[in-house]
Amino acid sequence: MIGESGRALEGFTVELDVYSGPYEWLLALILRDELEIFEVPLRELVSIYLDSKPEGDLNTLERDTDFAGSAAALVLLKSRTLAPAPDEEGGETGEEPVSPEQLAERLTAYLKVQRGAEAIRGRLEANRGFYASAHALRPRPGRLRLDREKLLRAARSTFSRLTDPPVEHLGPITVTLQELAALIRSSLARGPISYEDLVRDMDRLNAAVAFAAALSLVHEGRLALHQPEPLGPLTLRPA
Amino acid sequence: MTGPIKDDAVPSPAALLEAVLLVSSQPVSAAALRTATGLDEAGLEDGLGQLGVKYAPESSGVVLRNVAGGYQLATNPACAAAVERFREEARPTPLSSAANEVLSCALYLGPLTRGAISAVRGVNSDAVVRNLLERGLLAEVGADEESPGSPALLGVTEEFFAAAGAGSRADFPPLDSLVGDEELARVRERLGAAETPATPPAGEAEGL
Amino acid sequence: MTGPIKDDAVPSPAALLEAVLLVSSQPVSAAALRTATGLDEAGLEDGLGQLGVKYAPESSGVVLRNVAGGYQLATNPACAAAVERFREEARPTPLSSAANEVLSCALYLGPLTRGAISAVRGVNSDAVVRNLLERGLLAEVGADEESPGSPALLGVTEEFFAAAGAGSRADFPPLDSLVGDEELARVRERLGAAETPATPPAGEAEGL
Repeated sequence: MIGESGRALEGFTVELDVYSGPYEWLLALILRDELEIFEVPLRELVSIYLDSKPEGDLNTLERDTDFAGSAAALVLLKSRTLAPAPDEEGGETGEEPVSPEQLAERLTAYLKVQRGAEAIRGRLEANRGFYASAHALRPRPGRLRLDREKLLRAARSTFSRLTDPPVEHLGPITVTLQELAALIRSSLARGPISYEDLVRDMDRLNAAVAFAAALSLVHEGRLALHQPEPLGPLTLRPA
Repeated sequence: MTGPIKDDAVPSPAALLEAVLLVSSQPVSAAALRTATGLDEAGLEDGLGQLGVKYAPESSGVVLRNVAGGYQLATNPACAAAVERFREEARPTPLSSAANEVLSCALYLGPLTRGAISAVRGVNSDAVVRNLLERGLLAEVGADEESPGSPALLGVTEEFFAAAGAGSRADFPPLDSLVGDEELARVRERLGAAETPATPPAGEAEGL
Repeated sequence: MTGPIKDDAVPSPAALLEAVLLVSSQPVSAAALRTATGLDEAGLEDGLGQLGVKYAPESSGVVLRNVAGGYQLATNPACAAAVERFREEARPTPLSSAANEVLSCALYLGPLTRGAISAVRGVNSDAVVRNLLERGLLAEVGADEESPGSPALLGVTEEFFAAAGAGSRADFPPLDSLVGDEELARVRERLGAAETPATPPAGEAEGL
């Protein structure tokens, strides 16, 4: 349900140990550093949201999407705060609270850098496909100087480098909650379907989003979930 | 095709220039071209003008580029598929948005340290920096002596300008032109920087 | 000079051929030219004929040669003086940290294949290897007959030792004085994995 203001989450209020009131205010307080992100239990927030959904409300997808977006942003914020980026001096980080002015300045600077990145991307894209001449002359024997110190430093860093963890499975989310909800609806038109079948060809992220979409449809009363035993097979049925 | 070359014939300015350009994989500055060929200013301009016609992108598989403060012969992107088949190499994958952001930091705010880049972006950028060093698009151009441990200062390279088909920094839009005043005002408003403590900023969720 | 290139324009046979010839320092056989460009016999002859005119020794600083069973672009000997001066003046570009890393792999773990170098470093190193081969610091010293396709084994050259002011391998500190046992074991593990053809060189995208 979307309020007159056009903000889908307008009516959503939360009750936490550290805060009680409108969810939007909570976000504002966190952003303005008036509430410590560490103190906000994100899991609890998600449960409150799911419990708050009005029974039989048919139009919650937009609200769900907004909530998922802001919750993801909170997770990101929290993880960034947990692993703070070193500041310019390389010294202590974020001791004093950041004023809205400072935050605005930082965001502005970042926004500009991001736009700059777009300009760079465009130029690099337009200039791919130029290959240089392979007829470059070899430097005269003896002209080339190799810095042995640099070589040994390179050896040390190469041989002691930790292997990066594999990240191939973290593909980008390529479908939206809405698209998956539509997919679930059309699959259900042919009768019950197991969750495993539904997500068989999806990567883990998409499978997770599909589950969120299914939960959303349950709340809308469009489908029922059937799971006879804990952790057992899960079947989606038209409601 | 490999007929006798008359040794007494003096090569034209264009011929001298293209011979030098063929044996360089990097762009060659006008000064270096003049030193090598012995041409004067007028001869250089004349020769480059002729090469511009001979290596025009409309008709030639090899084109003359003016990039990174110099001149370079390179393959025409229209022929890239044949080149890649010949080399049995895939076209280099485009850079991620993270990589473009790091380059943007170095181009517009640099030279700067890894730490400064991470601070601007709000995330640790070391892995991305390493990859860009690897690709030769970033280089360590000095050290920040003021900071403990004198961390390396990173800047974009000539190779970056060549890859972007740019002559210099001046070919990129100025940073301040990239974000409009209206947009900046909206950012400030959303963050409550304009001091409106009683009302929560509108559309906060979307702004996250 | 670097104006927009029309993507829909199909390059002429001559354009395709000269692009391929620009990126090969070695003569390219007619068969290889046809494979890369997709031209038929008639197209190849037509294109080479046109290039013979464009790169005629009477007028051009770059000439088309038909040598060693293949075709090659080369500088016109009439321009040799300019090319020599350029070579004298041009200072060799210093090696990148990536190049130093590849050389240290070849020095301490070599001879080894491109794939093994990429596996040890965690990034695809083909471009860096090509550059080092061109500079004469690396050379193909054999082939790994055990692996499918018998990939070339790469080792450092005499030129490398000369450039480093070293007489031989013995002039470099032993590997175990540079890194600990545990780290060495990990390197060996990565090397071992590289020899199993099922494992592609890890981390092409590396952080990007």
